[in-house]
Amino acid sequence: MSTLKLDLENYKELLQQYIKTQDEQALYQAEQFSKHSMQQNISPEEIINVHIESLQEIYPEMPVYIQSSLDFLLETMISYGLAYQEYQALREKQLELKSEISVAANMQRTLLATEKPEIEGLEIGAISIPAKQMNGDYYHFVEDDNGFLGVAIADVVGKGVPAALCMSMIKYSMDSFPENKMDPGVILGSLNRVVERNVDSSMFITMFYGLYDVNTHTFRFSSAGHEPGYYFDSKQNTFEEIDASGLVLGVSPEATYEQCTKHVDEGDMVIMLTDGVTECRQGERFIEEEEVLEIIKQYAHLPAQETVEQVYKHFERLQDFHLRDDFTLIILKREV
Amino acid sequence: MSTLKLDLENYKELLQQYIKTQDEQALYQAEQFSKHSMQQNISPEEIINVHIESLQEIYPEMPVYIQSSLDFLLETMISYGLAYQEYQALREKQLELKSEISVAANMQRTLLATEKPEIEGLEIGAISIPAKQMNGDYYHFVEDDNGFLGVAIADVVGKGVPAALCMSMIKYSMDSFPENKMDPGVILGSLNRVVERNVDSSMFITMFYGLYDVNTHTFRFSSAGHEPGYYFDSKQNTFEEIDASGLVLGVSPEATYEQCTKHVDEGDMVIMLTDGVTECRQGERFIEEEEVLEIIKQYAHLPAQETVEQVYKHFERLQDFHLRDDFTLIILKREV
Amino acid sequence: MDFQSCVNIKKEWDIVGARQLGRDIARKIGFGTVDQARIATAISELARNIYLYAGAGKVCFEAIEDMNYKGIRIMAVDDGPGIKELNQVMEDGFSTSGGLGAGLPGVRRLMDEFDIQSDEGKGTDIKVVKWLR
Amino acid sequence: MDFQSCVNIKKEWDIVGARQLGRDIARKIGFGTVDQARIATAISELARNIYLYAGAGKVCFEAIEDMNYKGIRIMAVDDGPGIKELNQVMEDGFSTSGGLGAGLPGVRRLMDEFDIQSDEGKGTDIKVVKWLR
Ligand SMILES: [Mn+2]
Ligand SMILES: [Mn+2]
Ligand SMILES: [Mn+2]
Ligand SMILES: [Mn+2]
Repeated sequence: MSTLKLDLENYKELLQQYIKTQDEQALYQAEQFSKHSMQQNISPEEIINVHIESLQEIYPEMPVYIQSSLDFLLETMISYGLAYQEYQALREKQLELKSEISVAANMQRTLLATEKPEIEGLEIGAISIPAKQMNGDYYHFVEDDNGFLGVAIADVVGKGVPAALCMSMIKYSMDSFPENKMDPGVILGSLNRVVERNVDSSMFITMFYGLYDVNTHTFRFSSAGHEPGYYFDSKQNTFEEIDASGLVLGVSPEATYEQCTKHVDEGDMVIMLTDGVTECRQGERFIEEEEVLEIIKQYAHLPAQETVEQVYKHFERLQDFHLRDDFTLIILKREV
Repeated sequence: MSTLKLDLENYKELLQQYIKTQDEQALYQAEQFSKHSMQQNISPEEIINVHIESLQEIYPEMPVYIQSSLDFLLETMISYGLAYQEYQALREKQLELKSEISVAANMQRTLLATEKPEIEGLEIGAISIPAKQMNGDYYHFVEDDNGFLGVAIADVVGKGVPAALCMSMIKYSMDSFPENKMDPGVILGSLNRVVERNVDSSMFITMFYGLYDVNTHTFRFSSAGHEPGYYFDSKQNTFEEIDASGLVLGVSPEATYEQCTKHVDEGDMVIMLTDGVTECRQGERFIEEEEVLEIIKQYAHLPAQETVEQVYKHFERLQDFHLRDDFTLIILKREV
Repeated sequence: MDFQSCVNIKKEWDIVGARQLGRDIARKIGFGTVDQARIATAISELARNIYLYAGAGKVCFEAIEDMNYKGIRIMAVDDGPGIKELNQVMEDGFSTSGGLGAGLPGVRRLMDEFDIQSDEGKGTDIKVVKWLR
Repeated sequence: MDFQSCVNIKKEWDIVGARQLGRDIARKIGFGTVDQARIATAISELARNIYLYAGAGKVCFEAIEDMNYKGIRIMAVDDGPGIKELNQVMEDGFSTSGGLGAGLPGVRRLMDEFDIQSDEGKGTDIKVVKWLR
């Protein structure tokens, strides 16, 4: 099977071969022919035209009505040809936009980058995958010298570029906070005021903030309307929801944030996530909370980072490789 | 001409009519038929199929080779059909992306908004049109009570989302400067240090900063590698380049900025612009500097705001309504 | 001097008349079947825009001859409301006729040269050319 | 129990063989001309991927019957290098065969159901179904 050229001769030959043999090989070559034509930006109406000309050459006595009917068919293909050309233009534009946004996404990644700390006695797993190129989810680790680990996980209502712009502001604000350990409730309180002042009122941000004390293995946390977290009891092999009451960031400057405490036993895990994890969809069906926990349990025996990665992989496939929302999952696992 | 439905019957009738009359009306209807089909997401191979079935019904004794030839044609259309479906998906995606970026662009517009001051004795015209949805050009007016008007015009190397993200940072920095009048050279010097510290080294920003003293009608200006401005002498009807030496922002923390002064006579104009104005392209040809000035001259008798708008309209049309770069043009015109 | 023939567009039927005349001229100039069909589709689009948005106007045709090339020039003129957002109208995927028409970007694709002038309240003036290859 | 027939894919010629077998089965199930051609194109794509990227593998066919519907299931299996960036490969406009093929998004469009499993170094396993309407 030699390389095909798009020209009348070639089409005519293939057509003639098919009319004679009606075998699959000729049809396979028809397919290859059309793919090559597409590579050369040949519009569908031109294929029809080559078809007509080939028939005229092979069958000069072809009935007149056939000729007319093909002229009519050609006319219907002109609009499709235009759509085809627009398709090619859109494709180029899309690639351009994609590369542009990927530059912006890179800027964002640099801006929002957080280092996963190495902490004696604590395994940390964290994954955050944007549904589109830019991430509207955000997580951040702060570590101090006294064995405290601060973890923020947040979700802007909205996706893509606007959400990312908004997230950058949050990051600017958090960076300006004093480095020394603060209570989760206090941190959310100050952030709330910043967001309320600076961000458009149509944008909301939910955040869960936790402070892990590596000395006493207590986890203090507050939530600004964020998806609840989970505590995994490795002995009972059960999950327990951990949540604290508090308004979404940016709604009211007066909001206060409840602070709760949970002791973490050996081998147990604290799980924080965004609604992109719990609201995965399979086709039209939202998966149930229990399914998410079931899957986490299934991979709980792995190192924390592998756990979050395997869970992501599972839901990525379940959703046909198209995330509907940014997906962020953090696991803190106290080593045995 | 009644509404067309896509079905075999309808196509068959139109086809029959055309074979009989071969008139333009049937062809017009063929076109309408295919547009309606496209609205209903009918793929081109389905049109071929309807064509085949219609022919079979109208001419049951159609030669076998015609049938085979059409089967072959159908095969070549399958790939085009896929492209057509991908086109529809891309189109939807594109619309989605566009609306997303338009939200971000709105955020940016709010963020970067500057008010054009009303100043006794001075007409101000300003226009800034992004090539894509988000603007990588930026201009800003600052007015103080002593009759000083500060004007900044800047261009990020790069377009679209990344450039816009970068511009937001510049805006944050400028807002933090003290309100009282500062020399252009000093302002560019501080901005240069901010950019150098905070912005990725692959991003450059050029800026022209001018300070207009409404009492003495002197214009002091400095430039950070920006496109030179022009002084229009209304008596001589000539232009003169106004430029000052200085490095692009963000390259070296040590950069200093020359400051120049120009007296503005009655009826004369100071013109500031970005390279999106001077590097307009007509087809493959870059237009010459003289052409830009010629066009400005042509509209110079109008109020300053109308001048900048007419100049923009001229180059928009010249470029076939596709800007290659963000276009920003500012005119300060001393009233007579 | 080239001869110029026009078709007034007032009712939908006139679109067919414009196509017919344009196709005849294109055939005489020597355009093949595919190009004839493309030219007819461009005429449809131009005439339809007049019919739908301007109410009335005309489409004119001219056989043209450069030093080396022959071609057809089509002019669509109306004094309707004009087009406000030209750059949007010229963008792919935003055709005014709601997906039903190829829109002006389609006309530009079908032809070789495209020029449009439109002022709000003063109508629209479109000139397109297709060269015989 | 359904009968399953396979075609081994080693050389380009085998793509034609797989198409032939698939088309025959589709025709027997009752698929019309257009769907036969679509199924053949999907088979081409699957077999071609094996031929180009995995070196060897097979394409299998099965006539299936749900309670109310009949259909064809096609399985493409290889133990080649696997696909690293599945979500990219499944995205429009990023077909691996550089515009020459419809890519896996094309196969998904041609069929009704689509499932893929691929692990780096362990090969790729694609199952697709088309139902008779
Ligand atoms: Mn979000
Ligand atoms: Mn979310
Ligand atoms: Mn720029
Ligand atoms: Mn520029």
